[in-house]
Amino acid sequence: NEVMAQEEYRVAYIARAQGDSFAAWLANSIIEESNKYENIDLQVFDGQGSDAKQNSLIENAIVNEFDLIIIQPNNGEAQRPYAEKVVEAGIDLITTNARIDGIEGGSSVDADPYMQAAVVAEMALEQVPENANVVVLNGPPGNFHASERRKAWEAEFFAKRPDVTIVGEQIANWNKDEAMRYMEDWVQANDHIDAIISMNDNMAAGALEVVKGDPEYNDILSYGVDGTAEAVLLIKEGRMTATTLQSAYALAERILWVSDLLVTDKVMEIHTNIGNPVVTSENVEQYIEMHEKAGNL
Amino acid sequence: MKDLKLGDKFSRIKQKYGIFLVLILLFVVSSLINSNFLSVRNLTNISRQISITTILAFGETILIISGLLDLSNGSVLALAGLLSVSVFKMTGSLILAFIVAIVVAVFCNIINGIMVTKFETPPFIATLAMMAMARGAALLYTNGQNIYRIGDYTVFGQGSIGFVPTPIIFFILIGIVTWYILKHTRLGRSLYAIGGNEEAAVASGINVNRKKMLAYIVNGVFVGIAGVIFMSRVNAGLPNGAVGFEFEALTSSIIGGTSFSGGVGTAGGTVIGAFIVGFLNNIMNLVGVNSYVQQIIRGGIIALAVIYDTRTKKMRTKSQLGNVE
Amino acid sequence: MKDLKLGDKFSRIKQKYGIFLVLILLFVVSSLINSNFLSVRNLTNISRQISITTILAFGETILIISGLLDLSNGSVLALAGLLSVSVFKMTGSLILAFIVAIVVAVFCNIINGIMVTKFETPPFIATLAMMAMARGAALLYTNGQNIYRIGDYTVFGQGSIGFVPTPIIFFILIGIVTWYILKHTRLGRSLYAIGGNEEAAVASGINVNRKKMLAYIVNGVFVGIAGVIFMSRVNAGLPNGAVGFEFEALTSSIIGGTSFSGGVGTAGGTVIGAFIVGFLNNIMNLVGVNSYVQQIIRGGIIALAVIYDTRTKKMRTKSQLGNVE
Amino acid sequence: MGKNVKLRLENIDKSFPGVKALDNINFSAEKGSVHVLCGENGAGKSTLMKIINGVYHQDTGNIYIDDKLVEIDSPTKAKEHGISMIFQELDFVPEMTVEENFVTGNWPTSKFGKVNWKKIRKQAKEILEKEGLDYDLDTKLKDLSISDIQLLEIVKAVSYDAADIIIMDEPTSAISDTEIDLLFDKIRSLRERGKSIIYISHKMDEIFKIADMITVLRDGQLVATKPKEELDIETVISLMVGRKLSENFPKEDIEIGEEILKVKSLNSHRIFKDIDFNVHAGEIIGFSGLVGAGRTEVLRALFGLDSYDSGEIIINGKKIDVTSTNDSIDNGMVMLSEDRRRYGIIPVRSVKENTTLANLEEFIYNGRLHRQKEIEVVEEMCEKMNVKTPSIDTDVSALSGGNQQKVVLAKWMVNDPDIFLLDEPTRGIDVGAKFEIYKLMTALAKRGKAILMVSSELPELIGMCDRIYVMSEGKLTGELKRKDFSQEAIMKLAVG
Ligand SMILES: Nc1ncnc2c1ncn2[C@@H]1O[C@H](COP(=O)(O)OP(=O)(O)OP(=O)(O)O)[C@@H](O)[C@H]1O
Ligand SMILES: Nc1ncnc2c1ncn2[C@@H]1O[C@H](COP(=O)(O)OP(=O)(O)OP(=O)(O)O)[C@@H](O)[C@H]1O
Ligand SMILES: [Mg+2]
Ligand SMILES: [Mg+2]
Repeated sequence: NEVMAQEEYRVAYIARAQGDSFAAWLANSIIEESNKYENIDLQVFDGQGSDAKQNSLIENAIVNEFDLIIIQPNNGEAQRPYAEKVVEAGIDLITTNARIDGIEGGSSVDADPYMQAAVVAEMALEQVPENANVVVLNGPPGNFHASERRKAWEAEFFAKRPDVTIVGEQIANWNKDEAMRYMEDWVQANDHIDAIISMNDNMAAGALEVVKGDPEYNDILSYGVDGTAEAVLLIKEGRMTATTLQSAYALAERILWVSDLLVTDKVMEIHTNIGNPVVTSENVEQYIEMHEKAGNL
Repeated sequence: MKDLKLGDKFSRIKQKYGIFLVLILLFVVSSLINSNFLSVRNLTNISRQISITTILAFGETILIISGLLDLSNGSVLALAGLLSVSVFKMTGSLILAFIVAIVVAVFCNIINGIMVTKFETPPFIATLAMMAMARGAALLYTNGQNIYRIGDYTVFGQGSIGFVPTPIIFFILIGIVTWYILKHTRLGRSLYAIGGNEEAAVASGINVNRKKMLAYIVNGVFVGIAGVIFMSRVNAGLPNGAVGFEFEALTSSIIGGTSFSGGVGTAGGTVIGAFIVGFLNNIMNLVGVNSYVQQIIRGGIIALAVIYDTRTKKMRTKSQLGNVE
Repeated sequence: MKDLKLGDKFSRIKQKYGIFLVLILLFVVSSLINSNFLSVRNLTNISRQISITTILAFGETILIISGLLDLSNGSVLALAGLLSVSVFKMTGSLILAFIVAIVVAVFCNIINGIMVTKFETPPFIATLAMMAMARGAALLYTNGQNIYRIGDYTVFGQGSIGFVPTPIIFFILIGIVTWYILKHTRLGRSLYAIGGNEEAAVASGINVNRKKMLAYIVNGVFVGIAGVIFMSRVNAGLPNGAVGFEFEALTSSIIGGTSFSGGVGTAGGTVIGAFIVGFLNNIMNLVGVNSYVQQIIRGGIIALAVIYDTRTKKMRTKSQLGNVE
Repeated sequence: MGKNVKLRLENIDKSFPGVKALDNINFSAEKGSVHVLCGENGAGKSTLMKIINGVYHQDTGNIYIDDKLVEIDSPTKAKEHGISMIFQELDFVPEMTVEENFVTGNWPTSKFGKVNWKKIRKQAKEILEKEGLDYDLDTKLKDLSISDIQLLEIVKAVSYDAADIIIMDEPTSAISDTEIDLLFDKIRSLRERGKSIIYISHKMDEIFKIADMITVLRDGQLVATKPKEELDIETVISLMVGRKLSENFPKEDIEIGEEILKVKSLNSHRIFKDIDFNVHAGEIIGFSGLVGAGRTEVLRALFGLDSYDSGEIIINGKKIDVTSTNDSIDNGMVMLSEDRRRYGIIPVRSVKENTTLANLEEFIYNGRLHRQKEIEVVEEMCEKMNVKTPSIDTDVSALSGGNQQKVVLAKWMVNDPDIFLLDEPTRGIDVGAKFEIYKLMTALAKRGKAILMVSSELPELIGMCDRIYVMSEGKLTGELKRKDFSQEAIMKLAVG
């Protein structure tokens, strides 16, 4: 059958949680990117932020004999045995955002969460004033990205700046509204807060929302990760200090590129990282453009 | 009853206002623990923080009194708020946006009502189904993405009239409406009767299905308003916002004395329940209690508050009995 | 009643097994839609996937029948499982680890039981408090971190006996235990009576508080076992695992015909409810339905299933009437 | 039919699962008259009334009011047609106060729809004053006894002026003669005002005191409708049960044995005071008194449903502490409550499960329920008590009121205790079955059981008891031996 010369490969993308805005963005980007590959037929599954659910989905995908399974793990170690089963079943595997290390025969594409936070932490090292009061907003407990980013801040910033006091640290579960609630209380409890250190942009934006228009907090510093449309705008307005772009587009592009290589048997195993560009007021315009092009703004 | 001694008097107060005394105690202790607690700013802050879930709790109270329930309010809030934001971005009309939120939330609640009355689905299942459907619809509408740059839409949640922030104004207004409905209208009294004994209510000539439907519609109006305030407060359209709010609303309502067996509950009690949770969260944050420890303490204190309330209520029944002669 | 026609016979079957027919329908439709559905491997997969929440649902069924409730099962599962994993890592003993999980979960449920019986806290509040406390304790224990490299602990959830995965074996065993308790023991009968009319149960000499306590203890055993399987299946000790499982367990139980008004429900119904949800999720994933649309469909079908069940039950009342002469 | 007919039912049919409750009923109620409906338990009386009141809908047949065809599909509709009803299974909202109960479903409101609490209070006060009742307006119904509630329901029904058709389904099942006389005065005045009253009762003498017309139902069919004058008690009974029935109490002389229960100066915080009495094996003891005298309260305290402040309870010579129902049941003492809805039945469970509930251990072998034995015992018991039910697996809630009462009685028979505390045991039970129950009591006494019966029906007490204690306002005011029994003597002590 000459017309169908090219074989169609079935690819399963098992997302961490479609309700989480970054994960949704990544899934959307991957779908879009896959449309450029005629030999790839991509299906997206939603892990709903639950390890148990995600593991079930991986099992299902194996049973259904996909040619390639891409896992965006909710929690790397929890998915490890299931990822291993993928390889055992002779199915190609990519782990991404974040990779599960050390699976023989499995490939990976990642932006390193530790590095994402480390690059902004390094900036903060210089910017945060002497004896500053800072507040810290964390992602969900047990979440790989949440804990890696927090580790980076610990090692790259807090360990080097013993003068800085953490006057409040809470878990806001990546959510803007939860972060607002904490920030409102911290503002009451403290004379001044010099910086908001947040493990993602949503929470940083929430905290900033609270001090919006308050002249006392005109100079408050704030750091996030993700480079969401909102964060980029805040940086442009001069209200947010910096964030690391975790570009879903870049990830998606790379993932599909690797996918194609794997399914067509051009390579057997590959590990690759995308960069961690920092967004600040100096380079913000290009990221605004990026988001506008994507229809996010 | 003639020679009421001071001790007696106090014990009567204690019995009548059990959970209210818990609130007062919490208030006093918090003031002592942290000097920032008692500032006008902080108290305003707390009121604003609890306003959205308490508005939901008012609806929940009305429903639970009637033997109903709403698990979908968080999701419907998100859907209604999101569509409202998006209509605002398209038209620029605040009024239209406000109306859209209410229409959407009422629509969802009419479906809840139809499932419960016409199809006799248990409210738990009916509203659980709506919870999934509304959330799915909200996420589908924006494909999981947030809507930003909502401009003047923020007046609903971030503005203030005089010194009073708008969310608090809505909170107070809806509280009064709830109190009025429950205490002073036929609808309210019918709902108590329905929740207290549905068959008896039917036998008294109350049109039970219509009243239940009305209860859901009122709830819908409240949820719609909460949706507007929520999106306005977070300055975005979040399809995934307000997850778990149904639990918080239920908790305020139940701590405030609303009973799942139906027929019991008040607007005032719900406010007290909401403030107990609000004070507790606030003081723990002011003091800087570790997140995990906070959860443990919160659980413990909520249980203690309700235990205390139940105990004093029991005492009340006993001492009233003594007056039968 | 003599000349029962075929149509009649069918309508009788339909009436008696309303929700079971929904399940069959779903099964048949799914098999037709997707050829992978009907494979042994896929069906095993589904059973394994629903095993944990169904084990919780069995406990929930026992409790709801008795007019009780457990919102804490997800959190207690996490705490019990976590401590079990950590004991295993310390001692290397699978048996000890298993026992620890059960002891911890039973302990938490004894506290639930004490709050509900001795302090007369509404089960909703008592177990909501426990939900917060157990989760807080689990997170505090590992400071929010996950425990990895759990070695042989995985046999509980990833192993299998013969062709049957261990989670399914536990699922079946606990199902049988639940059925037996409810159907064939004094405890079961008492629990139905307590849920059906607590005051009458008291007046019949049933030690209501003791039975309620026993119901919580049984629930505790189930939750403990679920905790072991969960951690083993996810290959880690997750203090933040199993969030929201209480809702899933409740859903299976209620779809299966357990009624919040108490006194009604069966183990078999719960299994059916669990499989309806399980099949639904599975077939939608097999077909590759968009996640958001899935939520909408799931909500809709759950509502329809229950509506259908209620309707046929009502028809039963009506058509049986016709046969009386 | 004459113009005087207010309500007319034509060819009414109604079925429930397993029973044809009503079969082609034609029935009418005239203005200014009292139409009494009688029949055995499960004959279909309540069902017929519930159809008139819109709680059930007839399968076929028509209802006419003032000769106009009407469709009554809900109690709301019924109310619009001027129908008000006192239900047999008193249906009330436990959390509601005495005051609000009077206006439930009918709250007076101001022009703006605001409930007028002042008016409610005033109305309630007036009603209670007029009837000479002194209930606290803020008491919740759940804190009242079932007889109090019955009184209040009666007051409510007759004070609701808009009603032209008033249905009373066994309104006197829990109240005593004094209150019944008051009720009859009310009914007569209503009759004079041209209202139609439909009245259901199992108390034969009562029926003949008040009836203008009498209709008898049997197994869902109408067997007779006649003016009172053309009937007498024997005829009505034989129409009801299909055979003649002697109206003698099956009292036998039984040798009185040891003292089984002794109660010494039992006190409960101002509810009852210094209660002293005893019961011997083979003895049937009666407790008499007016509504609210405290008889039920004494029984509840003995059984462990309420706590008492001081006093001694001695069973078989052993002093026992009753803190819960287990204590009394374990010591062989059980209580049948007057409030079967609240303390008697588990509505959503089957006749079988209800019957064996209090004595499950009897059916347990190796931790497992013995189904066959259970079924045998229950079927035998249902036969003995003449329980009318489609099957023993039917939910109790589907039985008629009287049959529910029999199931509750059966439960205690299965338990086989030494001491029976029976609070209004024949409440709502038809004449035929009543005598069966009396026979049963006699048989129990013969087996050396001690029976303590609270009853508001004096003939029953006089007919069945060996001794009668009379209570008034929480105190025992006297004890009568069988030879001294008379209505006058009892009433004298009862009013204090
Ligand atoms: N809701 C119901 N569901 C099923 N069967 C019912 C229901 N209500 C009544 N029945 C049946 O209908 C028949 C007539 O009952 P009904 O209550 O009218 O009797 P009744 O004459 O009022 O008896 P009683 O003197 O005991 O009150 C009985 O056999 C009863 O079991
Ligand atoms: N839980 C309660 N709270 C307040 N008052 C009560 C409660 N239970 C009973 N009473 C009151 O106690 C008094 C005694 O009632 P009880 O039921 O013992 O009377 P009784 O002699 O049995 O008459 P009957 O059974 O005919 O009502 C009544 O006035 C009743 O209203
Ligand atoms: Mg009846
Ligand atoms: Mg009494």
